[in-house]
Amino acid sequence: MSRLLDLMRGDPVADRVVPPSTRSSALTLIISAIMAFLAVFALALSLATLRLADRWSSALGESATIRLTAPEESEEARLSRILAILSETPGIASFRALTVEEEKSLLTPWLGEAVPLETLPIPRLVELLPADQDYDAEGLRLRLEAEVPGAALDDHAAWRRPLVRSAHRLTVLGFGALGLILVAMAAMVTLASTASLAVNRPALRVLRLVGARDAFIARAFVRRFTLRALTGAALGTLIGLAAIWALPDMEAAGGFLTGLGFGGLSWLSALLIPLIAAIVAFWATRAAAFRALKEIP
Amino acid sequence: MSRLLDLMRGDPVADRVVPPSTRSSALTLIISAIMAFLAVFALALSLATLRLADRWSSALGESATIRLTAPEESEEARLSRILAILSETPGIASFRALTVEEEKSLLTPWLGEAVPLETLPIPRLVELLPADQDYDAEGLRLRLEAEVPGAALDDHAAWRRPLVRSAHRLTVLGFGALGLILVAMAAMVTLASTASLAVNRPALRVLRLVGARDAFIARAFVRRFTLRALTGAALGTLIGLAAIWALPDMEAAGGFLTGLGFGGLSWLSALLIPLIAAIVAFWATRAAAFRALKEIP
Amino acid sequence: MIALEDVSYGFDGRLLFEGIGMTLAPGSFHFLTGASGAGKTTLLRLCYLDLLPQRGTITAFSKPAARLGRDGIAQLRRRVGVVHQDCAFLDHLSVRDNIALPLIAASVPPEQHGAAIDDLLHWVGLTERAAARPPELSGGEKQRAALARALILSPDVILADEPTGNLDWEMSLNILTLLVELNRLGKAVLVATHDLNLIRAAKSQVSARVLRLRQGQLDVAGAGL
Amino acid sequence: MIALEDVSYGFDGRLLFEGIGMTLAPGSFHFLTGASGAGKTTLLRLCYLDLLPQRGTITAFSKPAARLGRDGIAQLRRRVGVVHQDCAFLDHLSVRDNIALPLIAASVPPEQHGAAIDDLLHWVGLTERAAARPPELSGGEKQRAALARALILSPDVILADEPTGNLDWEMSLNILTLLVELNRLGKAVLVATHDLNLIRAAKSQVSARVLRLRQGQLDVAGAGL
Ligand SMILES: Nc1ncnc2c1ncn2[C@@H]1O[C@H](COP(=O)(O)OP(=O)(O)OP(=O)(O)O)[C@@H](O)[C@H]1O
Ligand SMILES: Nc1ncnc2c1ncn2[C@@H]1O[C@H](COP(=O)(O)OP(=O)(O)OP(=O)(O)O)[C@@H](O)[C@H]1O
Ligand SMILES: [Mg+2]
Ligand SMILES: [Mg+2]
Repeated sequence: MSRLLDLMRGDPVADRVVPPSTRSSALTLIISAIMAFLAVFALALSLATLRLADRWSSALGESATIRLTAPEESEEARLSRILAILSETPGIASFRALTVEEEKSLLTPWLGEAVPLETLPIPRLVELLPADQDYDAEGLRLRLEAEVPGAALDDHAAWRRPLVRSAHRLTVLGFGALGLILVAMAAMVTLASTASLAVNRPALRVLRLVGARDAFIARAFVRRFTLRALTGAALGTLIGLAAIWALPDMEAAGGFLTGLGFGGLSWLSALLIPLIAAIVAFWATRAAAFRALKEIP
Repeated sequence: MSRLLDLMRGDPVADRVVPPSTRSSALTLIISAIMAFLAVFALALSLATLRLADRWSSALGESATIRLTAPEESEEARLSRILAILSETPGIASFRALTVEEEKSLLTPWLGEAVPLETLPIPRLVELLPADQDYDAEGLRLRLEAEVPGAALDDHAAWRRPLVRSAHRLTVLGFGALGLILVAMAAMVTLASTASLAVNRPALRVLRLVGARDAFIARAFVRRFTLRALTGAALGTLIGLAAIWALPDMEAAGGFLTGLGFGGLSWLSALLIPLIAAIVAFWATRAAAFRALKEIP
Repeated sequence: MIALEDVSYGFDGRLLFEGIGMTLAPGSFHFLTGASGAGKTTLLRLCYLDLLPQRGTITAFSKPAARLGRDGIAQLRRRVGVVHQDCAFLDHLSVRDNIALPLIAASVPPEQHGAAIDDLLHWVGLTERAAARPPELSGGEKQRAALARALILSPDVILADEPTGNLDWEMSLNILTLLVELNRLGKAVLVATHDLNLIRAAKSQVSARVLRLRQGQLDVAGAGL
Repeated sequence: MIALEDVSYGFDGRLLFEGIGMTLAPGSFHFLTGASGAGKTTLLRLCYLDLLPQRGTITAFSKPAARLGRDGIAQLRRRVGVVHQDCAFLDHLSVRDNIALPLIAASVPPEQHGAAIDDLLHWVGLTERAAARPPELSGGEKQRAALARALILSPDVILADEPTGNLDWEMSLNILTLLVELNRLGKAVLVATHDLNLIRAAKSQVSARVLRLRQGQLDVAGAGL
């Protein structure tokens, strides 16, 4: 890093020995810009799906219900047995028996207000929330069936869980794409700067012939390319951020799907992109320059 | 296209006048390959979210329910009035009154088998499926309240619709990314071939000096670059397809989220990518070659 | 076959020569002299239409140069063999292929290349170096290869810019003899050189006119040379 | 200051010369002749360590060449001024900056460039063309610019490869006078040339040794020249 900063200061006289902006060094700038632009989008997408997954998992909840029906034994006794079993089951964050009022509000959408629930032999319900680590739903179901007659586990959150898992997987894909884009950027910047060095081989030869040391020549080239990659990537990142900022706000429209925008301060992470580009360009050009120079006596 | 095919045949003698594989023409190959690789992923992602959206919208359905409670008037009369209203409402694909058996199966999860539903004054339910164009749920609700006492619209699919909409929006984003990648590929292939032409300017000059006509020189260069872009993009596409094929099958694991793979014959669409790259390279190099030649007397 | 009439040319507004005339008739032999920077190379470039005159007209093979298109200029260059002062080659091709380049550019089938190239390689003494790449040639070898390339299409006009600058006296005389022989076949020859000895040697073999570029004018150097 | 001992060199297995020796002492003046392709340029490249000998040793300023690293070679080249036969320049810099290139490479502060460059530009007659880019120079102007660049660091050894190949006689004599003057200041000078007239002219000004490369050997040409 300190070497990088040192480089930025530069030496105006030594700099002039590098041919100005050949086509293939302009390529370094353009490639950095385009790839940075794509990287910003991939980053935004990844962060958005990450938030989506969080939101879904909290919004949908993951609760399950245990239903207690058919009064064979005293209801209260069986209820306390269920609660005892639950307290022994690992992976359950909390549980509680619903009150009659709560059950009534749950049923209202189906039955309407008119049905006198109090007079009905409606089953008691116990709601449980699994902890982060899922509990063994199948095991619990079997145990309840065996030990508490009339108790049935209704794992009605089961169908929602894959949804959250899907969102998480989308996030992984998004970050994977981001990684791919950064690797591709590194590869292309390396190639472009190597190509530019190859083009400038005659200039390298002239410099060697007049007694320039390798470090002197390399420094001038490395500086040029690092600056170019940094400028290009910064430009691409800025345009990318601006484009995302200018996108219609999906959050307001969508509700469920979070918008593509960066939440809060997460857009700061996009600033890493030009930095990565500069570091890649620095090392790639340095290695390429010394390699190219070694072939020149 | 015929011109493109003509080009592929080539002229082995004329071809030799183009300097072989300079670094920046190798760049054309690598850029095409990397961008094609990214394009395949973007295409796969877009197709996957498209299928996801389809699956969600069909799996979750979009049905709504109308509940008829409180026997003030004859139930049958009011039911037929509801059906009449529905048949007048635009945007509804189908609707029907549920039978008592169906209602019973809906309530079982809540009440268990033991409750004698036949003896209860449970409300009648009418299920309706909206057409593609959503119906005006709020308007329908108000009309029902006004005209059919005791009827209530329960638009319980409302919370699912944004989910489907989200998937659609993801698809749009995916195709947008694909477009961006293709445009970026075009830009970079153009720049790389222009750069390569600039590098080969001395060779162009020598050819002009010995009496070569512009068309002769351009053909040799265009052929070289078109083949290079085609080869690169084909390589990238193949590697991309192979990588997707090699990904663990998410469909089996995920259930809800469809895998990243191409469904059925849709992978054939990926074959368009090298074709687009070749066409872009052909025109870009042609234009660049004639532009470069115009500067050489 | 190439005629300049009242031609002026200059770079960046600095006029190099003004209102000069010159005719390269079939069978004529000209030397072009002048101090370094006088404009010899520039005059030659005008003759093969690498530059277009800023004033005056150039006629090439009875056609006004201004009316030749880019393809017309390409056609013209196949009838004018030029030895350039800086001998530019395609570095990725062998010396042999570089000499064959005008044939390739004129789409002559490869079967018909053979004999002419071998003869020329022998003439300029490069038979042994035919497989080398141009950057591996010595300065004098490059000049000889450039001469061979200029002659491969047996052009009607031969323009040579310092063709012996890097050659020893013996080799220079060989080249001169070759040029004189071609001139006897009716070709127009123009040699730009600063080597007065070469001009003197030529005078014993052929009736050459010596043109001198001085102060923007083209004079015929007297017998005093 | 540069000494070759029992040196052999050849490209691609074809030996150019075998077991030759040469010493460039301070104040010595050598001419190097030989037919085109004899190996003059190659011998010069060995002297400034652009090539390393396949056999034998080269000593530069009392240090064995084989033990100089890449930076050592760079240092050496600042003390050896070379006029290359092909005059390679940085095409994006002006003639003036190209002549200053050795100063820039040696990290001499720009404030100290001025006077030396102006003097040299005047000496080689390029004051007017100082702002031009190298591709805009005529052949002879390039050679003169290359000479100026070789002399800018006032080197101890001057190696010139055909420095007058594209120059007229008058200009050639000017250059020769400049080289003789530098030689009188104690610098070692080696000029590769095929121009026997130049060698004859030099003999009247300085006691030069004439070396001739022939059949892989380096002979001292007799007074017969
Ligand atoms: N492209 C150009 N742009 C600007 N000036 C140029 C260009 N080409 C040549 N000149 C200038 O025009 C003048 C004549 O150049 P030219 O090459 O014709 O000289 P010449 O007679 O061939 O000299 P020499 O014997 O040294 O080769 C020179 O001063 C040169 O610097
Ligand atoms: N890099 C190289 N690879 C292979 N052969 C080479 C290389 N450089 C030079 N040669 C060959 O070595 C021989 C000597 O070349 P050199 O340049 O030393 O000759 P020279 O004496 O300078 O000739 P001239 O007077 O024509 O400049 C030539 O035949 C040349 O073709
Ligand atoms: Mg000239
Ligand atoms: Mg030489």
